[in-house]
Amino acid sequence: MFGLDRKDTALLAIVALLTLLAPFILNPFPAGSAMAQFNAGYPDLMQRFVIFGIFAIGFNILFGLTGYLSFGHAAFLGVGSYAAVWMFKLLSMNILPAIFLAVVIAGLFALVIGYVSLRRSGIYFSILTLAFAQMSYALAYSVLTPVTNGETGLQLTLDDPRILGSSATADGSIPVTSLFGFEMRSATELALGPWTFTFSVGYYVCAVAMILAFYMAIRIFRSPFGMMLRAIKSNQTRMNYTGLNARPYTLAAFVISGMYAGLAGGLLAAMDPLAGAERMQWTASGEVVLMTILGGAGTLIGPVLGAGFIKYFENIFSKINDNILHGWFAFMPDGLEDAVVFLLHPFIGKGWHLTLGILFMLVVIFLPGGLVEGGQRIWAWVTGKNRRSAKKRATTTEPAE
Amino acid sequence: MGILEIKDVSKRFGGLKALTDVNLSVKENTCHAIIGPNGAGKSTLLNCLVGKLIPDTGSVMFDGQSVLGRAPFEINQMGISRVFQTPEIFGELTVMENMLIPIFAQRDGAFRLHAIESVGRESEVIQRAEAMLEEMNMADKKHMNSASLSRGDKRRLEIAMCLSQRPRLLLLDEPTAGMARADTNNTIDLLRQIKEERDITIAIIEHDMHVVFSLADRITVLAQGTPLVEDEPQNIRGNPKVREAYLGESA
Amino acid sequence: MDAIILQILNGLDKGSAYALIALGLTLIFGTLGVVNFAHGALFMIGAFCAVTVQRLLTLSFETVDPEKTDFLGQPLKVKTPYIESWFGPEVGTAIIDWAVPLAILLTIPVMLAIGYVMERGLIKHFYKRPHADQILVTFGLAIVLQEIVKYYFGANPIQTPAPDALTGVAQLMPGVVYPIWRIVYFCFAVLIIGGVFAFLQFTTFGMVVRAGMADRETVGLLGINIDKRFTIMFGIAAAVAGLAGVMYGPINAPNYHMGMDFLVLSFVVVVVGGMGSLPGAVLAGFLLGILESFASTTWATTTIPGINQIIIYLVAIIILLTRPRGLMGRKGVME
Amino acid sequence: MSKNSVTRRGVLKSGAVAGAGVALPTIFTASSAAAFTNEPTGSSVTLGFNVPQTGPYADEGADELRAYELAVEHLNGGGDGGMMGTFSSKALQGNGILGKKVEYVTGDTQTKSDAARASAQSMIQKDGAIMITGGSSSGVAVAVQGLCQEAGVIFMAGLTHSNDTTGKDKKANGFRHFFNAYMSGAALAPVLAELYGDDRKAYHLTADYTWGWTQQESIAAATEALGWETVENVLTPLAATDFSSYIAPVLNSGADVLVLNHYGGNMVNSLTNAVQFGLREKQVNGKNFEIVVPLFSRLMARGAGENIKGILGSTNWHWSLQDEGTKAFVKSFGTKYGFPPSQAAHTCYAQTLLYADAVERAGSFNPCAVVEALEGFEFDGLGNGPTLYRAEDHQCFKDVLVVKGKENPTSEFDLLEVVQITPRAQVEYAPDHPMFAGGALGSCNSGA
Repeated sequence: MFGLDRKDTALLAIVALLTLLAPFILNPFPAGSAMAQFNAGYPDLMQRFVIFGIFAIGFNILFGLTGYLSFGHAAFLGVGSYAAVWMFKLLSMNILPAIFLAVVIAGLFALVIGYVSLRRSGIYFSILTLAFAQMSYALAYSVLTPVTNGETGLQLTLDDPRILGSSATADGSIPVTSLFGFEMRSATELALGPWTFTFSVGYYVCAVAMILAFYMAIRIFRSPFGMMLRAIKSNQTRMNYTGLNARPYTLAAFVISGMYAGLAGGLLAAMDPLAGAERMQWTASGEVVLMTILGGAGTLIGPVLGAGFIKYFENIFSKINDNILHGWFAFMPDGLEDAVVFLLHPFIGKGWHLTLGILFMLVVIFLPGGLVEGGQRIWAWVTGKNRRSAKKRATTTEPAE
Repeated sequence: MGILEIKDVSKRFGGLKALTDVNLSVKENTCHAIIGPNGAGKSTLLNCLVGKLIPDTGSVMFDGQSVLGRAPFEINQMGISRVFQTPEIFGELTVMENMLIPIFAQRDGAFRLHAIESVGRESEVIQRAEAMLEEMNMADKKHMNSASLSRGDKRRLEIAMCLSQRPRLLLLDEPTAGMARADTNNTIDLLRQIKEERDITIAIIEHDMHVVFSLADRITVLAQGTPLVEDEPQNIRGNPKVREAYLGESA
Repeated sequence: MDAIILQILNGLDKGSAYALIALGLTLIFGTLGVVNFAHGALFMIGAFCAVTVQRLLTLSFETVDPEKTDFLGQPLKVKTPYIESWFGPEVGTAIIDWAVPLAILLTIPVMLAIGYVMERGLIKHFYKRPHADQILVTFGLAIVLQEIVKYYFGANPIQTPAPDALTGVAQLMPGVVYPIWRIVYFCFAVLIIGGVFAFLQFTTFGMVVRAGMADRETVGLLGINIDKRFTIMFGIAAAVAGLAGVMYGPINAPNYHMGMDFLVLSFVVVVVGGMGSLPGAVLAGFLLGILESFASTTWATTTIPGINQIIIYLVAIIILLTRPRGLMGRKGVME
Repeated sequence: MSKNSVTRRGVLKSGAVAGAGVALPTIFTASSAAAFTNEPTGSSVTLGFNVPQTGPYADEGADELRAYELAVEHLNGGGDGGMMGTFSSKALQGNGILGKKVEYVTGDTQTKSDAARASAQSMIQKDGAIMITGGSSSGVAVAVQGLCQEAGVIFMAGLTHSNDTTGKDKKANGFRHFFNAYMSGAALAPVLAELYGDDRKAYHLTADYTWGWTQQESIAAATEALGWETVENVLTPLAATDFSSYIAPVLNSGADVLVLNHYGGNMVNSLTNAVQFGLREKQVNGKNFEIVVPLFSRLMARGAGENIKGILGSTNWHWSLQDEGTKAFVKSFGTKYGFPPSQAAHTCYAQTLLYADAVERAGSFNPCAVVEALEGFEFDGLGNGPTLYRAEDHQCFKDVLVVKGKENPTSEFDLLEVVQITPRAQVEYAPDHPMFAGGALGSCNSGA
């Protein structure tokens, strides 16, 4: 189906299903229960899951296929956000032109940076991209404030022109982003016994975008173009003597992944019309690298998993405080309760960075192929009792799986 | 007039004269071997032919066009394919994918994007690749990961990849270096077969006299950066100059 | 003219820190082939050795001063360091005053130990793994290390002042005064750099290491216990970073994220110098330090607004585009 | 394509509320069904405390969180009641807010506007927070304020000092208790003129971002009005750690005062570097060279250590004040945590009480009712003397403290001494003052 073979169609179907049912899947615990803290099924976080999923999928097209490790991809996301917010300020609150411009501008920006950076390879390439991104960040934060609004971030105001829309709504507030009348912020709640599920328009817009982005990624992975990119990663010498100028291919991959980043940036702005300079900082670029490697570089689904993993930590773990811990362990005798809370204290709330750091290390040490490898191992272990060959199969599957 | 004309090529590295006034002509559809002791300048000459080095003086013409200063991929597009000392293949890809890439590269060398089209639909390219694998007796290995092939099979695959582009000149750089005897003989047979069945010029740089004398129609002996003798194999065998240059290094 | 000399001095001073960190990074990369993103964290730990020594020296007992009251209106508890009560106030104060130089004595063994544990416990398993994995695992380690430091010392900077005798300014020439401690830091850096180079140049151990940096495979053929030497090299690199950190304390108060602040810069320095080249790292460190200082002058920022924000990156881009492997890089290293 | 129908259903139902077509025993409720965003329906109400828990301002964030926990305790009737006893409005009963027990959720702003917004979003969308408060920088405050305006909840800013928060980026749903850059300048300038004379040449180092610029603009305007000359204003990158190359040119610039428009780590480093270069001992034009740090905090003073001694600056509040409100607050905070609160803790505590009080007085959690109750509210007893929440821009007007680094501190908390309490009248300005121009409050949004 859709020009994919059976395995890929199945993968796409699973991803589509999981994405569309995310409001249920991410809210497994009844509201009000002690475990509700771990629910992630609220619109903002779900949007971030899929948006950063898109970002990581795009990054993986460059890094996973060609092996070029860009340390400046956040710049494209940031540029996309700025472009989108400017569209909201100048044109209208419809998200389509904004996202379109975000993708185009990010693509152009990537074309320029990629053209220069791809003259070098290896760590020299990484440092070049890092340098461009850090320059963008530093300038956006200071000198370019008229365009970017610097520290505060670019926001909508009541006196923006919005040629095709209105500067302010009837009741004097800033209009909200929408897609032909469907407001991104509107949501419907479904109460099912003690569970509550939230379906937001914004999330489904992002979800559809991610499914399309994922589908595009599969097509690219399975295309002659994708095969060329993998060949470039595999053996540059042979590539050179095969009559193929590698640079247009890597540049195309760079621009495509820059456009994915622009799409992610545009969607971020569409969900929440603000663009901050921190989006371009090297730590943000590092984050997408972490997401991709953590999930499994070169695999289709890995980057999405990695993005979800990190965003979940950032948003859920950082919000657990001692108060909540005491709530969980209230059943224990007082002394023990305090001891447990004391032991867990460094790892939660403001210690979420520590936990994340430890988990990075554990994953990299024990699962070189990222979370995808973890999944494969579990699968092999589950099915291994019946079929001994499962493990072998898991390790010999195509690298692009 | 040969298909490959090397005229007055000299190259120095600092004070070291690597090549001095090398003149060489490779005739079309022959197998020309370049031999010589270590340090004779074989590798430097090869690097000049494939665009990695630019000689200080002289010219290298392929089919009437200069190859000097061109990028490797451009030289390949002129019709020169290169086989490396250690097989250079795409280790992370399957055998079939390895075969597809040179064929795609030839078609898409001027950069045509097929980012969306799936490989499976490229029936013509696939047929060509399969035919070539068939010819090389590698059809049964086509889904294997190429990194897991034996040394001999890797060499076979590399040659297959080169041939799939239907080159006019095949450059071989010590194709049997480090190979077991059986693999060496297989490779010799393969090359002989190629030579007989195809309209192709082969230039081979080799150390191993057994290989050279099994394949070459003509031999150039390099010593200290200049051609010493150029002749038919049977004449080279008894040439005292060559003996002197090799001094016990002969096979 | 005076301004130019001052900015050159500033540049040399900044360059000292860059060069020391980059030197260690290059040592690790050159010998072990490992990209160590935790190197900035080692620098930070060095600085916190000074904080620790200062804390240890000022361990105090409390006496109640009924005359004064604290913020809650209760009698004030006055803290007196044990050292002052043992050695008398004058000697005690003097010892506390010299906490930073004393900390060097602690830093060397601590950093060697940390280097040893890091290499044996973690890095060793990553020699054959892709650079991306090395980056990720050492980055994770950097986060863990800095979060641990933050847990114990807080996020605020902590002052580790230089000894009184070494504070203040020195008149170098008419119109040019410069802080003494910064001069000390520069000399210290030159000493360490010289020491490392001498060690590599004049000892057999150093020869093996240099051989290894030139051609890693050869070292394997020499039949020497390479593992042990790698561990020692890692320890030395960690100690260099730590010493750079401990002496940096009086220049800028140590905080837990100072390592991350330096990490990206020092990578740029290493790459500009050329991966795997020790003189390149040192040269690039001083060069970028000086350029950064000059870019901060009003003249530069009015000519090109924002140049002080981007100078390092701009220079890195220009150098990498004109010299593909940095200033002194070798071919084929991490390309 | 069954999965598609789920999507479409979600979209369509957001307009029409009724769940008539749904066979399952489900209840669809669109957000518009409630009277306003996150209307508390149970026996408790949730507040969102959004503070930096990681990054360079984590210590400040931790202190803010302590203050919030204390405030919640007091609101729920625990502890000694703190400033609730001294607060001029007596609407709070110690039984929660409007009889509902106060609960709270915490989040990490990371001092990044993006992360702060994500964290605030999660409090609003997931935890049902009715009010968001906290933050330790203006970028974050402005970003979160904008979000709260859109989402229809109240934002009670924490530590934010930029003029923009209640200037060009002001929002109807946002309120600031903390003072601002203009007030710093207005309070500090007369003291500077008095102590250092009115014939001074000032050299400014300014952090190169929005807050730095407004701070520099304010202090330069205020000092120039009193006769000072601004020799030079140099912008320094936020990421700078070593300020030597910015300090060195000061030496021979002819200036006799250095103004450091820096905050946090920037300020600690630039001040340390300035002292290193001997500026404090320097004589220029026959006068002692002076350093001024317009915005001070005790945590920063602690970071700067010895270097802070004798240096003038301004602050919103200090624990050594002797009014009843301050004493009550310091006592209850100090008893609970063992050290005195910082100004960030104070402003956060005050903001929480102010919000709770406004809800009590309004008799509703509806943000628009709360806005109405806070606008033009006059109160006293929260540590800063008589204070006004001005209706035009939601900025608090109160006395400002001019402080100096203490020469002989008695403890590690006793770092600043109050030089002067500048009366409120002196720091007031018109709502349309040019430094605050542009932008509009808009109308309150309750999310309905």
